[in-house]
Amino acid sequence: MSVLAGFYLSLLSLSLSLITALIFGRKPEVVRVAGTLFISLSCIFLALGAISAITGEGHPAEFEVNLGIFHFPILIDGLSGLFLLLLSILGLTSVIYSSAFTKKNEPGRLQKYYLALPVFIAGLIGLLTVDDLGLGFTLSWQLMAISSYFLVRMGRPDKISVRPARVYLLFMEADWLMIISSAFLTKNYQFGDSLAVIGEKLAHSGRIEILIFFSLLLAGFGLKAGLFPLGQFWIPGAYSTASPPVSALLAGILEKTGVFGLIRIFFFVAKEAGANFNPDLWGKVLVISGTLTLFIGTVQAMKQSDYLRLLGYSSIGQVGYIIFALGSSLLAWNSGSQAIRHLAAVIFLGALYHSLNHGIFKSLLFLVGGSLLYSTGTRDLNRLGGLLAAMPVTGILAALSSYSIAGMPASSGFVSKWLMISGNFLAGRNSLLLTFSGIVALFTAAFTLACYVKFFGLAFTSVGAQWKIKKEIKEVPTLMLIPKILLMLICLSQAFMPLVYVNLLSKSLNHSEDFLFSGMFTGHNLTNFKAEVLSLKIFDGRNLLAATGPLIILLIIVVLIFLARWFRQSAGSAEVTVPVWLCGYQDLNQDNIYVDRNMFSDLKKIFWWTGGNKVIVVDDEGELAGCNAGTKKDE
Amino acid sequence: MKVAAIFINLAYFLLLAPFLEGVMRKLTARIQSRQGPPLYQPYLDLLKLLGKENIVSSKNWAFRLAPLLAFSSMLAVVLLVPLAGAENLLSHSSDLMTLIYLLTLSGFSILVGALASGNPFAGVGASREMMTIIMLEPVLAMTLILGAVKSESFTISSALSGIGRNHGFSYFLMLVVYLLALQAFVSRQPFDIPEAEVEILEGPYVEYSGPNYALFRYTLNIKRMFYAWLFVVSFLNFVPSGNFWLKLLLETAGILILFVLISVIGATHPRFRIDQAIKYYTLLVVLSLIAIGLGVKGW
Amino acid sequence: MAKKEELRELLKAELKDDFIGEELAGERRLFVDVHNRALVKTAEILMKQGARYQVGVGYESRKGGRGLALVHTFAFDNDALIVIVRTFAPEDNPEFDSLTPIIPGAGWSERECIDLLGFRFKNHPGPKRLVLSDDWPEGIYPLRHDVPHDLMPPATRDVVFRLEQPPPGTSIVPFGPFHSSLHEPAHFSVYVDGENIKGCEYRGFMTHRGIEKLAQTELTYNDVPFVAERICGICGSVHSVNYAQAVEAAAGIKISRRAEFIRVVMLELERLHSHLLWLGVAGHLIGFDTVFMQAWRIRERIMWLAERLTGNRKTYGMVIVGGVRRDINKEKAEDIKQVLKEVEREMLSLEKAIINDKTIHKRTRGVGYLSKEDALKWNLIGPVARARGIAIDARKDHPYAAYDELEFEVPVVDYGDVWGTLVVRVKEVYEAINIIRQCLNKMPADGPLAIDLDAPIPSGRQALSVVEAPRGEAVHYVLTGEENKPERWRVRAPTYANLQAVPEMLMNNKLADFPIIVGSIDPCISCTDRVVVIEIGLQKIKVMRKEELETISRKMRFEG
Amino acid sequence: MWLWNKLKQLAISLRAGVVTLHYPFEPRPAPAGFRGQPVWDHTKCIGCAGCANHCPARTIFLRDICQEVRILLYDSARCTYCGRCVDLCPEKAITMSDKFELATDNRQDLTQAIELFMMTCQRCGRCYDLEIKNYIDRLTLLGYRYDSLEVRKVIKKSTSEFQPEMLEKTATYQRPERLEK
Repeated sequence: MSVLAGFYLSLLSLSLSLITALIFGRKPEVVRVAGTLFISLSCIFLALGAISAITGEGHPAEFEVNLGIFHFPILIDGLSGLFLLLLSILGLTSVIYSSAFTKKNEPGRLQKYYLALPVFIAGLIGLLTVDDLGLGFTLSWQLMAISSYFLVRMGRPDKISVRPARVYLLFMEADWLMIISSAFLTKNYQFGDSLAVIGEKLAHSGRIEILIFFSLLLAGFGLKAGLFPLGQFWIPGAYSTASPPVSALLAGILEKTGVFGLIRIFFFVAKEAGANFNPDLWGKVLVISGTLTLFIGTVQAMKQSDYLRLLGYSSIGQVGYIIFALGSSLLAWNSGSQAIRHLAAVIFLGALYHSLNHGIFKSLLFLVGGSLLYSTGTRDLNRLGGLLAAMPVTGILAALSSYSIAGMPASSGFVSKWLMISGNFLAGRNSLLLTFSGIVALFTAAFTLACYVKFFGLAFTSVGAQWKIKKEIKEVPTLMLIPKILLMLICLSQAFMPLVYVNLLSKSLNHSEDFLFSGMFTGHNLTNFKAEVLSLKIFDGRNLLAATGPLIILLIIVVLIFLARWFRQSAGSAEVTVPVWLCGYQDLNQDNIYVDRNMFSDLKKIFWWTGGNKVIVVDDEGELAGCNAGTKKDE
Repeated sequence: MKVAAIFINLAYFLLLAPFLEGVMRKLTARIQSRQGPPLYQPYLDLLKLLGKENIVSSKNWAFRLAPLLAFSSMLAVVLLVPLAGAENLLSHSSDLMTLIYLLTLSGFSILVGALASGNPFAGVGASREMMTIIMLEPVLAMTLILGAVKSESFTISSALSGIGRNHGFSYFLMLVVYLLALQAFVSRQPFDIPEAEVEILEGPYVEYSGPNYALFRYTLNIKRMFYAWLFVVSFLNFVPSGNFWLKLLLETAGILILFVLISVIGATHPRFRIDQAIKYYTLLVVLSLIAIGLGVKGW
Repeated sequence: MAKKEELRELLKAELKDDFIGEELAGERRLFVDVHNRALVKTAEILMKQGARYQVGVGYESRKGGRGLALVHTFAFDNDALIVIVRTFAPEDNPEFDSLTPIIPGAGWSERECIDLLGFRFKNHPGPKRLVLSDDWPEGIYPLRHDVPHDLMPPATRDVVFRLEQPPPGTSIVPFGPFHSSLHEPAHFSVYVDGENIKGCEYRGFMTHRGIEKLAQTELTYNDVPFVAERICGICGSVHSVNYAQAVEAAAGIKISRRAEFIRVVMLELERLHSHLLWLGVAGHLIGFDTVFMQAWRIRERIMWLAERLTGNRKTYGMVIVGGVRRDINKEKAEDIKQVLKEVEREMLSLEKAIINDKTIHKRTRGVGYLSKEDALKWNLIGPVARARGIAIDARKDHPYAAYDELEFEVPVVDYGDVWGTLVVRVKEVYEAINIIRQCLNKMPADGPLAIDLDAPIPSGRQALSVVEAPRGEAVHYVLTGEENKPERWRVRAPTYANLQAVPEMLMNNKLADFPIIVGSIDPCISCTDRVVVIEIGLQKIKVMRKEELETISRKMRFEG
Repeated sequence: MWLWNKLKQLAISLRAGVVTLHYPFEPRPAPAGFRGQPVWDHTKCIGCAGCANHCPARTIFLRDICQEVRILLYDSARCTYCGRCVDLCPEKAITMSDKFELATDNRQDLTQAIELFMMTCQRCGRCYDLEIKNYIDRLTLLGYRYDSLEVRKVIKKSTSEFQPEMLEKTATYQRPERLEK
């Protein structure tokens, strides 16, 4: 299927779903089934189109849309294809998940939900395809912003979600203003100029104008991606109040459109801007802001008790990794040496890989969070524990996705972080900034681990839910499991078949024109130098064993686990089950279990300055539970 | 040879690690004016634990998987390292990142097991263990990265030999930092805070017994030996590579000397509190950052 | 003795009709009987005069028709005087006014009376069960005369003690009864917020052995010292000496001076080894096992010395009513001097090595802080009080045995924390060595070890004796009875007073400091509990096999 | 400063050397005057029951099992080793041995039983009974004010708790041997 066919068919399906939702508002079943079908269909079409864009059947689809007097350029190249593919996967899983998740919604809310969702997806498609900073951009941005405002606002039946939704809309609109104004401040800007044209015009602008242009866009797209301190304003509130399938989309792809924008600006427009663009300065800015974001976002995530907020803060941190890698690849690119330029490409690849990975596992985590919410009705980690028995499938999925996002070896997070961080270290061995930021990134990996040990450990393995949740906890319906399993499979494939994805990424970049690193990603170019610099030869397509590096580590661990299992059973000791031992007087109960707010208390105190100390848990029962996680001094 | 090296690695660490604990216990006993258990006591302890009932207080699989994962990831670490400078078949499928993350994985599985047990003491221990990992991982990482920076390579063997390449300021600073952090790496006094027997009853391991606990003990023994070995090969790497067995012998001697140091320090210090320890670790992190900075500048 | 007269006149004038009577006693004691309704007033008067509350004792009088009696004792430490206030209530309505609102330290004594005698207290802030086990049936009061000493109510399973709810935002970490920082069974339900302690509830008396009941029903006057010695594993002599002094005071017996000196030697040897033991335990509790081993190595010399002097390492069995059982002759005195010399030398070098150790300061300074005012409020005693600037020591304030003839210092510091208690105890070690040397020099060369008790001890007499144990002042109250045995014998171990203030000391400290803070009062839980029921003649001893033990330990706790 | 302190600590430790014993293999004899397990000499015992009546832990039992045989049973499982019996014995028939390693898996090892042949009273035909013929009169008890007979009747007698099953034959069972001529 050609790119355009997919594009149009998917938009058509979206409008069909919109229309059914409008007409059959009184019949919730029809709305839900039709909405799910049409949106899924649209996602499938979109995926097909995106794949052809990546594989570059023909050339990038570049054309103009005419709406009477208004017209705007559309560009669907490999890069957009990549993000569109991510969008289609997440859209598909979210919408299937929603069909079960929204069962409890009353008809009116359901109709609104299915009205807003296709518009939101259409807006996102627009954002990833329009190639200007004028009308097309405004149109898709507003579609996205307003529909997602409603989606966030509909996250909860009560009034609590109104404020975060308004904050969200406010920031989106401010963001829009920033981005639009950046274009207007460009010299000789004509309404409707495509990005390439803007870039060329920048090449003839003054330094101040360029500075303003890039700063505004960095702030604009950074806000959307969640750059520190901008992301903190809206992300936690919006993600924790929107319904989790929507949060999955917000974290999985809406944030990535910010990343997409940054890549477009700093790696495409910048090339057009030529000598006027200072990669050293902007690389440093990106590295510093990315490092700050990844550190602070993750530390803040560690302090949260509301697991949806935790996921929200943590996605700020993960986007920080991507931005840090983008910056560091710019810097490496700028260093001049050919070998280090190759490393720049590797780091860039890592950033893209991490975007994909993060999109997948963060959506998965949000869907897991949604399942928790669905089954237990609470967002408070202090009240959960021991759900592994009640929700085994969700538990395993949570374990694997936590494992992935923490970047443990032989997981998708490991591959992308490995690409980014080791590339960064090798490229930056002579640069203090790169080395230190790499160290911070490694350091933060431990914080990420802490977040997710806490999330998985306290929600699924520990004890507590049996006393603190009044209703019976059951595994979620199959329709909510299927999308999660689908995402998990993708996540696993990302971990164990990095070669496939690296090829996919290289292809998509090869089919993007006007790219700063263009030419670096041809297979031949990459394989040649890899073996010398990087030990883990995941690029080496000729060597099948080497192509599956993480798989070897997995294999080692699995073999050793069997060895350990043999060792454990070598003496044939019997297993005896006893209750938990509490020094002999008390039995385990709701008062003496170790709950979330106690975790890492001293560390929280040390890192009080990173903010996010106010632990807010808005529970479904409406109560507002809040306490301070880490203040400087004990009162 | 490359295949045989895998088994040599495995055998070296598996066989020697409990003995080193025996050395440590004997030395500690001597400092405390006691007879102390015989050197082979840790082997007997492991055998005894293996034969005991496996008491399980939690029904979920995370509790049972944790000791296996901790043990296997620690073994994976020692499989990947170049013992006595000899790389093995598996060394090539990994690099420093893998090593660091595998070490973290071992700690991570202890945490998961601790949280799975549902015991509040294990909870306190897990929380402390995680804080220690967060603060100490960078120190270890930076030691290795110093090697990577100096050798301009990210492979394990070149990074390890790279640290001692030129004995500049960065080398000495990092050496001091590593020694200061060593007690914490091997979790002995004053930094055995996550396990603190008197307050939280061995913390994360409180619900583990029998074979499960044997696995954790073994993991801990190997971990201690690994950190001592790491110090010997990366900082005391004066012997030019020659005979494999001679080199192995020298490394073993180095490890033994380091264990004497660990025992002496461990026996002459009270346990710190976690808040005090975190401040101390922060200092170490800052110092090692400086060392890295010096290393990057080529000093 | 002006103070005694002054107080008597004051009480007479203030209480008027409510002042029922007084009892003749030695010059350092004032026994008064007051009317039930005037109890709080009396306490207020005495507290205003600068008294320190010691202990409350309840008993059922066997004859005389006065029903149930409640005794409160107040010490005037500066005037070497102890005032014992007794009041009565009829058997059918044993209601008293509670002193706890004005004296928090009285809380436990009163709760004990509720448990053991069925008293009721008006205005008691927390009249929860204290001494009796959770499944002890309501309405059976063990210290009443109609309850046999070997009564064993059937165990029930589903009765649990209502522990308090933790304050919001905190969760409970349960410490004990079996916890490695507690060497004896007791339960602390510690409320933590992260690693910070935000409060604690104590549930103890798990080793209540019913020793007092035993002494009142089964044993004769001279059997009791051997049981009293086993109240505590560390300061056994303190209790036997204390008991013997109380009985001697009640009977009006004066023992030989030589016996008194020998008692002092044994008491000080006990203090010496107790403080060294504490130093070791403190080292262990902060994870410094080398201090533990070295302190105990030094202590071992004293244990061996005690073995040579008395025939046993710990339970000396030296004391009987009327004197002591074994002599300290020239040879043994030389032995003692030799050992003391070595211990002093070793102690000096140990002190030098640890007193400036920054790592130890880190774990002890500012930990478990309690101000002097709080310490006074809670009536803290012993090294715990002396570390908070309160100079009390029963050896100086209420001299007994041969202490009036001995010169010694009472070390007082005002750190107010765990470190303070360490310093005080280390200094006391040297003082103890000094005292023993003086004893050996000043001891009369001859005199009977023990005197014959010819006449029966008259019944109905009260006596109160105090002895400064290593942990603080131990109080024994004896009411003599018929049939060659005491009618009421009440033991107030030092830990009983200090333990009540532990929740206050724990407040806002770190969880990691819990062991050392509890350890800083040198808790002697069995002393406090006074109490494994000695089942005389119960021959049904069964060899427990592993399965049975497991069944008991697991099923009893968890399946119920 | 820190190092100096640590060195001092090490010096103390090392100067002391190893002080713990290689215990079970290297016995440590008890000093003179040690109060170990009491031992009865049945040749001296007159069956007066002074020890039984004044044992604080009530671990000594006496019972007449027939006209002429009286049994003394000592149960060291509950003994507190106070040595009160040794003090009181008028015939010095009890001594405190230096035996302190008493752990056993057989409860019988902890008991001592003595069978005593008692004289029959020429007048009443019963063997000497402590309730009637008071051998305690012969005791010279320092610090002990012995009870009047009336008082002692009130005190619960440990002898009433005696159980014949405890009299199984053991290695420690002592009975008078026929005097060799």
